[in-house]
Amino acid sequence: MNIKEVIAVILIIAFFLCAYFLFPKPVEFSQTVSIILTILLALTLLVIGVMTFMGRYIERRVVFLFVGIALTLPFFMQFDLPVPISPEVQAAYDELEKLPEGSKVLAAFDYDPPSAPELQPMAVAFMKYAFQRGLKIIIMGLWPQGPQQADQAIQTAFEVIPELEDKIKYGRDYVNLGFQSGNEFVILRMGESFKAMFPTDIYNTPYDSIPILKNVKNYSNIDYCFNFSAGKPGTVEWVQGAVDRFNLKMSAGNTAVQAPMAYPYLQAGQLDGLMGGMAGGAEFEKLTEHYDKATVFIKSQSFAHAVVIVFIIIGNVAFFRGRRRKK
Amino acid sequence: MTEESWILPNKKTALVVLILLCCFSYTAGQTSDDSLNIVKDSLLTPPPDVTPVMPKNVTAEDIPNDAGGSIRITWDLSPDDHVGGKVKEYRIYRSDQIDGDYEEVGASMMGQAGFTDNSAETGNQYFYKVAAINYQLFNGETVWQVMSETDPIGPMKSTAQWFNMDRLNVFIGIIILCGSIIYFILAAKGGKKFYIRKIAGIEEVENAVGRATEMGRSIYYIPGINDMDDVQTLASMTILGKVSEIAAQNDTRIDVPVSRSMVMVTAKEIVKESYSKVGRPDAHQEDQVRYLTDDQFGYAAAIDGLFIREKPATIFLMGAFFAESLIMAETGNSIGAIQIAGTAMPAQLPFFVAACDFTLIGEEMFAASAYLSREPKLLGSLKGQDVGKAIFILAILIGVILESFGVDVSRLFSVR
Amino acid sequence: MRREIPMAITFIVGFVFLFAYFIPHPPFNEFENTFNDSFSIIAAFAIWLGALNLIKISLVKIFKKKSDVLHSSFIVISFLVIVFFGFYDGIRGLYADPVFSFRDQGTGFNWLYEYVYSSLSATMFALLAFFVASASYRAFRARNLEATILLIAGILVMLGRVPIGDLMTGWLPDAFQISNWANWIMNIPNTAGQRAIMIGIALGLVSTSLRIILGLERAYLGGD
Amino acid sequence: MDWTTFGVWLAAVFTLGIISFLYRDNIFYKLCEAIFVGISAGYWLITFFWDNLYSKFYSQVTDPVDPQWTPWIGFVLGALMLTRLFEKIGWLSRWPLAFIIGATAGVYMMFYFVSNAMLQVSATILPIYTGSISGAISNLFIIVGTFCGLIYFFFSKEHKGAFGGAAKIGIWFLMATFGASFGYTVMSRMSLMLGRLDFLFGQWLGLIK
Repeated sequence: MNIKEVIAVILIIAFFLCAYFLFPKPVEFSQTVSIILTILLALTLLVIGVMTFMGRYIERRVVFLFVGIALTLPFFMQFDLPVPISPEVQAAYDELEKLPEGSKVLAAFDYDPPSAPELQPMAVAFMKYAFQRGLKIIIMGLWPQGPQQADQAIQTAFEVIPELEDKIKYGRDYVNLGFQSGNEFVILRMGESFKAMFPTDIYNTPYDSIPILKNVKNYSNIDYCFNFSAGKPGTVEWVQGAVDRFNLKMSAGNTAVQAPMAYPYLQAGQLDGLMGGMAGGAEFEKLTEHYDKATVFIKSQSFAHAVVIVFIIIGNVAFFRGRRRKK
Repeated sequence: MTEESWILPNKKTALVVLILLCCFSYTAGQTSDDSLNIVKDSLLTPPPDVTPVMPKNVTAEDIPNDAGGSIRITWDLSPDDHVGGKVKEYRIYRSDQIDGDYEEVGASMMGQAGFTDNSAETGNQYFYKVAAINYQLFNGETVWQVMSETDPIGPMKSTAQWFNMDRLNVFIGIIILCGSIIYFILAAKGGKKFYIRKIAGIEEVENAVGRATEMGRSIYYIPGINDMDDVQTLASMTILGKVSEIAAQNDTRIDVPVSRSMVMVTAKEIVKESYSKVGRPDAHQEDQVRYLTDDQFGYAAAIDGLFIREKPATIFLMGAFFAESLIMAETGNSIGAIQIAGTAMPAQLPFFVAACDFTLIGEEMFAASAYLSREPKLLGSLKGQDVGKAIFILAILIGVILESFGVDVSRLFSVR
Repeated sequence: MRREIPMAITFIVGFVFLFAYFIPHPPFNEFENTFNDSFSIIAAFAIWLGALNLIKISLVKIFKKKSDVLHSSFIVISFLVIVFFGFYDGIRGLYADPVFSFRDQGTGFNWLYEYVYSSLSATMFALLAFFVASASYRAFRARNLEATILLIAGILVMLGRVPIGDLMTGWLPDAFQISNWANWIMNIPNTAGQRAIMIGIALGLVSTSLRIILGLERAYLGGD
Repeated sequence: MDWTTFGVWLAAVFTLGIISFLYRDNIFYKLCEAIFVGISAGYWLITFFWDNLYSKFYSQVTDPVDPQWTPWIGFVLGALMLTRLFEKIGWLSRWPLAFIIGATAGVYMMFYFVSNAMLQVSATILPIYTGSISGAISNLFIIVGTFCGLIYFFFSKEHKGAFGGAAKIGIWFLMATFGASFGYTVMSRMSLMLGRLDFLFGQWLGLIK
């Protein structure tokens, strides 16, 4: 460690301590400051581009730095971005709209806290929408932390619309069956019997004494399924195990990285609708008129995308420059 | 009458008025009691003409191609089944004797013309009745309910089948595919030679190992993060067998940090065997294969640390990878190692293509161990796979043409 | 015998499970489930082998090789701490009324999970934000036709899936809107490519599985 | 300072420790990594113990109403797995492995053959003209793309002539797929960091709403 690095570390620690104890909260930039900062960011990138053109290449840590800045700044900025609705999100929403009040919807939460930034906004919007529409929700998870994420989503929905908390009763309007290990085999076995896989709910209430589960034996008693998936087991397993074998109707919210794999199923009609990543979340928030995290995050996301694209261009400048040299 | 007389009536009128009042209040009391009863009655007894017409054509059939235990009951909707109509739901009753006690086994919402009874015991005979129900709710309680139920139908038994006819097409498909693979394996065994094209990633394996030998550094082999219950991990293990043999021949250390205990057990066997196969069992060290953690990112963090500190010259990433693929591949790239990757995870392929020197795409990874072994039998199986591919390609071509002329052929490949 | 019996087991079990797919009759319909449960139980035994291996290698480093002492001792200590809480909370939960699970709110195990494990895991995952940027900076270069196709598809999808794309082309007719292009790429060429890869994988997987069942690939058995 | 506040501070320290790896490998990251490895190995050991061994074996075989016998299969095979710990009988651990490998090969062969091959072929058999030109072009692209992509994977024929041309088009489609997946993933990955930044600046420092 050289002296510069020591100073940098001390400065970083000092910054965080100041931020914790001294800064006014929350910090918000005015519109002018926001614009100035955006222009500054753009100018620095331009300078890097020019330098690359002159033959001075940057190392990857510079890319890291700019991505970090692009992700952080919009948190504090004030501006709005339009969010157009893509057909697959619209389809998911339309299918939900078609369900009559009192329909039983199976909500499978197959993700954990690391993937929550992408999926939690969707889950919150979904829960809020379902409760307002009077859909009956049966929650389960193939990932150990999934059911807890569902609980969090419900809590957030109650915080957003306090009157829901009085209207919605556990056991009558929704139930959390908890986690069951066994991946796709759980899905298959639920085709015969839910109870075999979930003898009790998450609070150890026996399956048969939960009102909402009366007459729910297997998928044939479920009107719709919604899956929030961050990997395996997830949407692919649900499609293969439940949709293909038991004719369950289903839409899914996926992390953006999972989404491309789900597209073939969407195209083949095995999935009705699909919400991919933060953008899908923001679109769903717009459709359900619940503006929350995804709507905020999508701004940072846009900035970061722009920065990545600029760096791809800079990379190509470097590449073509190098090739001309060789010739 | 004056106003005063109203205010101060004489005794006679007062008496009359009193009597009249008593009579009135008595009758009034009478009528109010009566009217309450009438209101109550009107709630308790259904108004006339609310009884729905019962559903018709009730049928029950054993669900085919299953393990038994399910009977499907279907009916034609009651003519009263429409929005605002007299049918609220259908209830299904079951008994094991035609005139026995019928108990409810489930209900379907209005508009639904079927119900699957999954609680039937295989082999028992049952009779079913379907009832169209209309009811009135008041403060969440049913105040009245009327129904008209059908005559019982049956007897019906559910049975279990020994072959799922719905999957006949899959059966034929897998028999053809396995048949052609086995045929070409046998043909290769009999001495027939097949042309197998070059696959860049696999061709480079020996060079990559050679590079590590030249540089005097080690090789890292990462078998993905899934357990032995993933065929990709099995494929990765067979490739490890070949790679560690080459490494043992070149006297280059191969390190296999794994994230699953059973993979550790298997990899230990494989690496040990490779060293003794090339006659250098003494060069094998017990800690070449080591377990880190079952956790996806814990494993990635540890692998990153190992890459940065040990600086291997060559890295193999073969098996089932998820998000950690790029964390590892980028770190591997930053230390300048030659990287050969292979996975059947479509979502991770782009990152390997971007960050590694060579990538085996899906099927190519499964072909790698056969290719590396150069054993004719195994190469024969690749030829057999190609036949399968050719059949699928032909099926798509012919199917598209037929489908364009309105013949439904895609059904032949769909599976329930 | 050390190789023959396992090979026979693989052969028999492989074929039985293969054909069980076509037989709905009990007990074959339960085979997949039985396998899955058995696998979970075997894995629960096997993980002790892994954990012991990790601890052994760390202890050897600390006491014999005297290298990486700090690093290795942190591994051992943090492992022991969470294992202690896992058993302590789990057993306590079994005898409590009402029964609770080791991962419920309020247990020491859950605290470790929430503040230590989760934050480490989520941050490690989040590093991808940076790696994906540097990988695209390096890899998305128009080296040749194939690379250029990759580059164009990537940029269109990247732009089309966030509002910037719409800011750029929102005023144009539908056919020129970048988000529509992105959707088209996702739905059409992406589907086609994914499908080819998926069908190929299925064939490769069937062939590999068959070679394993037939005992042609038996590296996993090791030596005699 | 209560346990939650302490936890948040600790989480923040770990978050920064892992991020510091981006600059270069350092002692701070190395310690975070060690803690991560230890904690996560223990986490899964415990999870496997309670979720698998306890719930799927012990609870099932000791169920007072309906005790199961099938979990004993796993128990016996699992116990054989532990013979690895003893040099002399270590070879017995190959039996459970052989069982797992055989079953995996058998089960997944069908799983993938159906979902990845049969159903995808079924979905690709599309009528070319369905009433709109754009629909026809889309269908044609899917059919040609899948067709050429499969040609690329042929092992036993040299990529030459018309066959080679089709394989080439196949590569173009694969590249478009990779580009699209990559582009989509960039988005996904950015969101992950947003989650951490939300934690640092929101939950920890309280700078954002």
